[in-house]
Amino acid sequence: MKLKQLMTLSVVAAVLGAGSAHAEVMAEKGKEANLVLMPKFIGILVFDQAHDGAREAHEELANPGTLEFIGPTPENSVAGQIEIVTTATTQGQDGIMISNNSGDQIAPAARAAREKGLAVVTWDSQIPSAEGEQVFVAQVDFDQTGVVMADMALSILGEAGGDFAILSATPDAANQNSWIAAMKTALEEDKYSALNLVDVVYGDDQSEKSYNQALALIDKYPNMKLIMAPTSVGIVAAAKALQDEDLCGQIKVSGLGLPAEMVSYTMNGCAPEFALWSFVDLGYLTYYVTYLIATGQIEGVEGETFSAGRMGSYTIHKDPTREQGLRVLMGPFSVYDKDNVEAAAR
Amino acid sequence: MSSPSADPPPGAGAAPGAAPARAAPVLEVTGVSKRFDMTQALDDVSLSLHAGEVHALVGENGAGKSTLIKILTGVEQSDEGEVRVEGRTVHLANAQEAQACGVAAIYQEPLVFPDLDVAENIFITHRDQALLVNWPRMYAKAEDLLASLGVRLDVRAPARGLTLASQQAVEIAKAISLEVKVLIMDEPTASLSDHEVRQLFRVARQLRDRGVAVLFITHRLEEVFEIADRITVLRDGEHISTRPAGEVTRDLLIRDMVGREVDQFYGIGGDWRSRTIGRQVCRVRGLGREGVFSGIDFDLHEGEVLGFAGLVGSRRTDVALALFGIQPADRGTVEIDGRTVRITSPRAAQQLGVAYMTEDRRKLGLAMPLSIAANVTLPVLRRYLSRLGLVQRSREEAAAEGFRERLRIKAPSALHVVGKLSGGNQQKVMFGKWLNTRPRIFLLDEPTRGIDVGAKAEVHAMVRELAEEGMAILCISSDLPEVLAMSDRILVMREGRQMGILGGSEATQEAVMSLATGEAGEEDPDAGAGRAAS
Amino acid sequence: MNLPAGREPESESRPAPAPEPAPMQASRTSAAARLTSALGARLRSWEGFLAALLLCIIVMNALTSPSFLSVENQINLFALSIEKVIVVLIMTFVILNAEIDLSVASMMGLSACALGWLVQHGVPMPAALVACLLIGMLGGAFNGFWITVVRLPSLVVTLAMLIGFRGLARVLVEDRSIKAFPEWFEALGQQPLVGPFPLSLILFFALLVLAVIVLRYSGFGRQVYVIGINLEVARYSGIDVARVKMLLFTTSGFLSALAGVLFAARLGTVRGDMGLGFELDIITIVLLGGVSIFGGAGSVYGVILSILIVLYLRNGMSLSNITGHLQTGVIGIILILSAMIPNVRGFLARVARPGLFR
Amino acid sequence: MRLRAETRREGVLLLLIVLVLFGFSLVIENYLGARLFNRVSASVAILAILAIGQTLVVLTRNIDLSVGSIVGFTAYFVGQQLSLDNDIHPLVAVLMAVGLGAALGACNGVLVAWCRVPAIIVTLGTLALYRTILVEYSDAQTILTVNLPQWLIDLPRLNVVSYERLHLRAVVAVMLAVAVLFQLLLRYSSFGRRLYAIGSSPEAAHSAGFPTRRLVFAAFVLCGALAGLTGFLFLARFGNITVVAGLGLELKSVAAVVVGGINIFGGSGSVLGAVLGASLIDLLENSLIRSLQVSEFLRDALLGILILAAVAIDSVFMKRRRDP
Repeated sequence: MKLKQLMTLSVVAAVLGAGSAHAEVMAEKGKEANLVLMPKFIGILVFDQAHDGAREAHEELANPGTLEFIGPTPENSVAGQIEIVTTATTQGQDGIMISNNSGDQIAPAARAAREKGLAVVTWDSQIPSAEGEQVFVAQVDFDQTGVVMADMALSILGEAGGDFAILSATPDAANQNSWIAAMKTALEEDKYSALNLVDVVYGDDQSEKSYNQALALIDKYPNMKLIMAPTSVGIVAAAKALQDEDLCGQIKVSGLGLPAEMVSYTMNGCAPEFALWSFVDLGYLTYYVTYLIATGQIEGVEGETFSAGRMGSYTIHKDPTREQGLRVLMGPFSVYDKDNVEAAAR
Repeated sequence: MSSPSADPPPGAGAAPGAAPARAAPVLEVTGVSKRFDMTQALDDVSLSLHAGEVHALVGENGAGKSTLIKILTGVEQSDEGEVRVEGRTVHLANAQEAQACGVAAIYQEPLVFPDLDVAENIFITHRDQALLVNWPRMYAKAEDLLASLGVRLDVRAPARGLTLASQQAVEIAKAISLEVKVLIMDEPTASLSDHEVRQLFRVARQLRDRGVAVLFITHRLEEVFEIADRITVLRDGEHISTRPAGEVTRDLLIRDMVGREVDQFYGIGGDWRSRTIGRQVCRVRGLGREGVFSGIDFDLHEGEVLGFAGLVGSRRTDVALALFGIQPADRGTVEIDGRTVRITSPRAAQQLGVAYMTEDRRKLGLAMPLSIAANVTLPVLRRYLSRLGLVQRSREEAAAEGFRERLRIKAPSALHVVGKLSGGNQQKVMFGKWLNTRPRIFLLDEPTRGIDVGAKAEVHAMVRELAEEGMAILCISSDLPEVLAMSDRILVMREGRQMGILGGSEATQEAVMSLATGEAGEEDPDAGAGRAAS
Repeated sequence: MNLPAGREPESESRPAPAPEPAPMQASRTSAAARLTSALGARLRSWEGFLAALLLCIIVMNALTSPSFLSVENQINLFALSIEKVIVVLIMTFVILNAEIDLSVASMMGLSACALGWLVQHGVPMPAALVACLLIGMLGGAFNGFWITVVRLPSLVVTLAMLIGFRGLARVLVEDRSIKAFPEWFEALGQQPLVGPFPLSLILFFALLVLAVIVLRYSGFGRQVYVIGINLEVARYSGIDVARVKMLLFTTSGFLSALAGVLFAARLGTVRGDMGLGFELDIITIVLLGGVSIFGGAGSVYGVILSILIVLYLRNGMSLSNITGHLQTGVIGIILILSAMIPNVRGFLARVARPGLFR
Repeated sequence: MRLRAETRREGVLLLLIVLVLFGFSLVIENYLGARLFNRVSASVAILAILAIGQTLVVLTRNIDLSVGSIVGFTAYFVGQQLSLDNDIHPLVAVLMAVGLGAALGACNGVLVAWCRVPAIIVTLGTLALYRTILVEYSDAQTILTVNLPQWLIDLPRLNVVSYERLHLRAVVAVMLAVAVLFQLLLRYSSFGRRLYAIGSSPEAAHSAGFPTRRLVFAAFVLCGALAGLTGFLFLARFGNITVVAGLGLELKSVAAVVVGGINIFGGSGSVLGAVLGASLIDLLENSLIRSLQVSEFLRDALLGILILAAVAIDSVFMKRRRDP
């Protein structure tokens, strides 16, 4: 994906004070590790892109083992994720990559998997308590996401500001919840004082529900100027709802979305600005981390540095956005508007 | 309920028992056989129906009447033989084809569509019905049709809630509108009041006069003589005889039906009433239920059989249901052994020693897929439970085995499934089921309905035996000779009210019928109460 | 672990079926195989069919996945569906009684959410547990009231409460999730209690044994059957039909609430949509077990076999990396086929021997 | 008599709708207005068509729990075809949806009518089965709005008539047309009357020699076809179609039918009732979600009580009618 990056947000998480006790690990190819990549649920484009990235890494590393892409169906996401983790444990897989949609409900199963020696890496969406999880591959810095969203809101609404609402995914989506929390924190700054968050609603990452929730927001808050949807499903649904209601002139949509899905709404002004990162890269990086841990090349402890193929060098840090847990920070953010979205959509 | 009699049929003169038309039969059945697994339901049966005759088809249960009707209406197909309509051989593959050939049937319990209105019930089966319904025209036609039958019904009312007789009227109207050539009436009078039977007969004759061939099936021989021009008897799936009604006597008919002379048709000797009747067990005063029945007064003694007579719709069954607690009474008192009791549920009734044997085995009486044993112990299951609430199978079986022998239930064992028994044996299982509750007051509702002559006699003997043992029996029956023969006294009801209690020599068919039809009694509503106290 | 599975050869080796097929219904009874010898034949053949099917699945699973037979997997596969199979037990009673309870899964969600809500609002855990089970009983009794007193069809009443109980759960938790349980409670849901068995599994087996005894050998079980066969016959025999039904629906609510509590313990967190759609799985298992949707026919052994079939099938497919929907689809097909085979047979029997009841 | 009972039920429903409108107008500012009508009518269109299909099946004493899956499947399939070829004629697309729905309904119909499996079992099975086929067929991909032809994207905005800000959307007009068509069909065609007859008394229908199997089959096919049409509208409205599209609509359609006074055991009810039932449910949902005072989460709890109340009232009517 060739993205014209307008804004590259602080990604460089600095050189660690802890010093480089660990030398950079170069991945040794061809070791066998059977890995499972689990999305929040199936049927979402961004997760398919992550799968593409993971496959790329899988071939690059010449892993003779298998890579399974298994996800639950949306209506059965929580129980389904738990079942898949449990089954992977039973099957004796070597590692599992989890985009967690179950809050802490998945922790017991993840813990059991770790006890059986599986590498448990989360990506996209972490386990909030970090229980059972070794490393979280964060697409971007979650605190930064809040700032990015606030910035986009400000840029769309202008200095005058106004009311806006958030249309999220499922109430238990750890990543979205972190972003919303981060955004609320960011909004406390004077700079954003004109922005007024009126409500947070959940569309469960389902088109129909998101669409209806967007309509409800429109009716409920006549003064609302913006719907912020930090989910690729919600943002499209909200944009379509506004377009169907001929309200694009009064209410805008922003958030996190895929250029391919959003291009028409950006071009017609419904969604002037939105952001995202590369899910292909996220899948690629996640695979590297998991492969290295599963094959014993790294342990998955703080301070380890490794090389992730084409993406370069990464270090495992403490996750500053959670009380506990480690993370590998990917980045960067890309913000799209009508100047660059068409190119990105291709 | 018409007046039966051992004398030559009084109705025979009323019905023009003329010889059937000479023309070719409108419907002819030759050499029809039908086999179900092990039973030969029909064996080489032939029958012809002529336009403008009422042809009675009689026979005991299991004689093959129902099977023959099913073949004629296309519900079943015969194994052998052929059916000709107006000389043309037809293959009746389904009900619709039979209808197309001009054959229709009405049943004891007509199959109407309860949610559809009267007019629609008449016209919905029409094959040639236009693609679209013209409601106003349909209503007008329905009104005309019913008027021509002399029936007054709201054609826009849903069929739900119509009386059986009205439902039959709807069915007949349907048949007329279809211009049927052959109308089969399968026991249409079984549940009708006398007045309704008259009405039905009038319509049947009307149909005959219009040139319809009517095949009339009934259990009531007196009706046969009243309405039929010719009579065909089936027995054990075989054709026994077909004779003009004028040439048949009652005894001859019975002999044809059962294959032997039945001296004591009601199986009851004269001497048994000489026994002594014991002390009073039950005293009922002013019993009533809002909108259903009222003012029922009677006493019941050990060893006594109290008959309950009345036309259908006289609410006799409702009185029994009140005494059994299914539909509790809301006024009046019941005393059992001198203590006033309130019976609000069947369980309460059972504990007071009251048992009620229903008239409808299939729907209300027996759990057909279960065994004899399970049915016999059902009301008193508690007796067969261990302390942990588990069923003690061996005790249950022993009890059922006892009843099987005592009641001469024809079944290989007490574990036999009830649904596979014959009607008479099922009736006996019902007896066993309720005797097992050791009742002191036994309410029998039509104990001989739908069972054959032989089984009837056995049931009568059983009732007599129970009375002799000291049980108090209340017996509802629409079979007047049966009630007269079995009862010590007879309580007659009409339209939910007690018309009187007849005892000893007062109890004649004429007396009962005049009370039941309201020809007497009207001026003297207290007659019942006065007699009950005696 | 193979305890229930071990039972199945036994049911196969019962006396040979009586030569005469039971003609009366498409029924696989019964309260008493011994009581109904002819129906027993059908019963045996049906259970035999299920047992054969189960055997095939076990063999296939064992061949395709080495970990299938491991104790750990066996326990896991039960634990992952334990909430459903507990409710299957009572649903068997309800359907045999010619009723249906669609509200079970919503009640599960409600009791779990109520537990979370109560604990979050400072109610001590034991009191909250008792309250949840009470809510279950009350909810079940509420269903029972409309069904036995107002005499509405249970299909409609429980459909309404399927929506209603779920609505209450959402009122309590809205669209958040609550994680507020003490550690011991989560451990109870997630850790083995005795040997390798977690509490929920032990409870399930205890309830299973109880269900078998009650249904097959107790007077109450007989009443449940008779009401299912013919409610009027039961009423006219002095059986307190309303009481039996009330008891069944109350128990159904109670067990659903219990399942909800176990669910909460297993997950450690509650949300409004817990157990969404479980009712269909539960009913499917019961029907696959050969219980007639019209009541009065079916055996608890068939249901046990059906539980194993569904769990093993799902587990085997999971182990082969076949996910959710394909599993559900296969079970859907089996459900239709299983209902079809005996019906076609029953239909043929009806054609051959009409009017047995007339 | 019968007419009056049905009309009475419809009257009660209308009254309830008015009460709901009145109640919420007190609580919510600017509640009554063009926007409410536009919003509710557009969302009712989808549910009402489905409820009409469900009505046909329920009238015959059956039930179709697979409609949600049929909606999802047709929405996905037609969406996919349109994504691949944007030039497919709109009419062809609609026919495709209706035809596919009818085919899926026909599978249900065959199993119910000829294999004699109870409808609740069949459709419980196909509910799962059709969804599975969808997941397998789609490989869990999603239909994206961007790939759909412009006419489809514009369809939800298309107005037939507009009066100031009050719009009669094309989809609503379609729903109304379907409702009128089927109301007439059920009331005046002998086919429709026979559906009532079958549900009213299957035994009587059989002995009257109705082709009951073909009629039940036809009811399922029509129900499937209407579910297919719903799928098409669903596609137009939501644009993004995932493998769970239409999930849960089966229960909602049954709820609409029950609230609309169609006897769940067949034989009585009307299309108008089903449409009113669907309207009431959607109105309630839309209103609650907008109200700041009343929690939107009360929605389902209220709906449950509404269904109970509707049925209880109905059964009281029925009992009255039975007693002479």
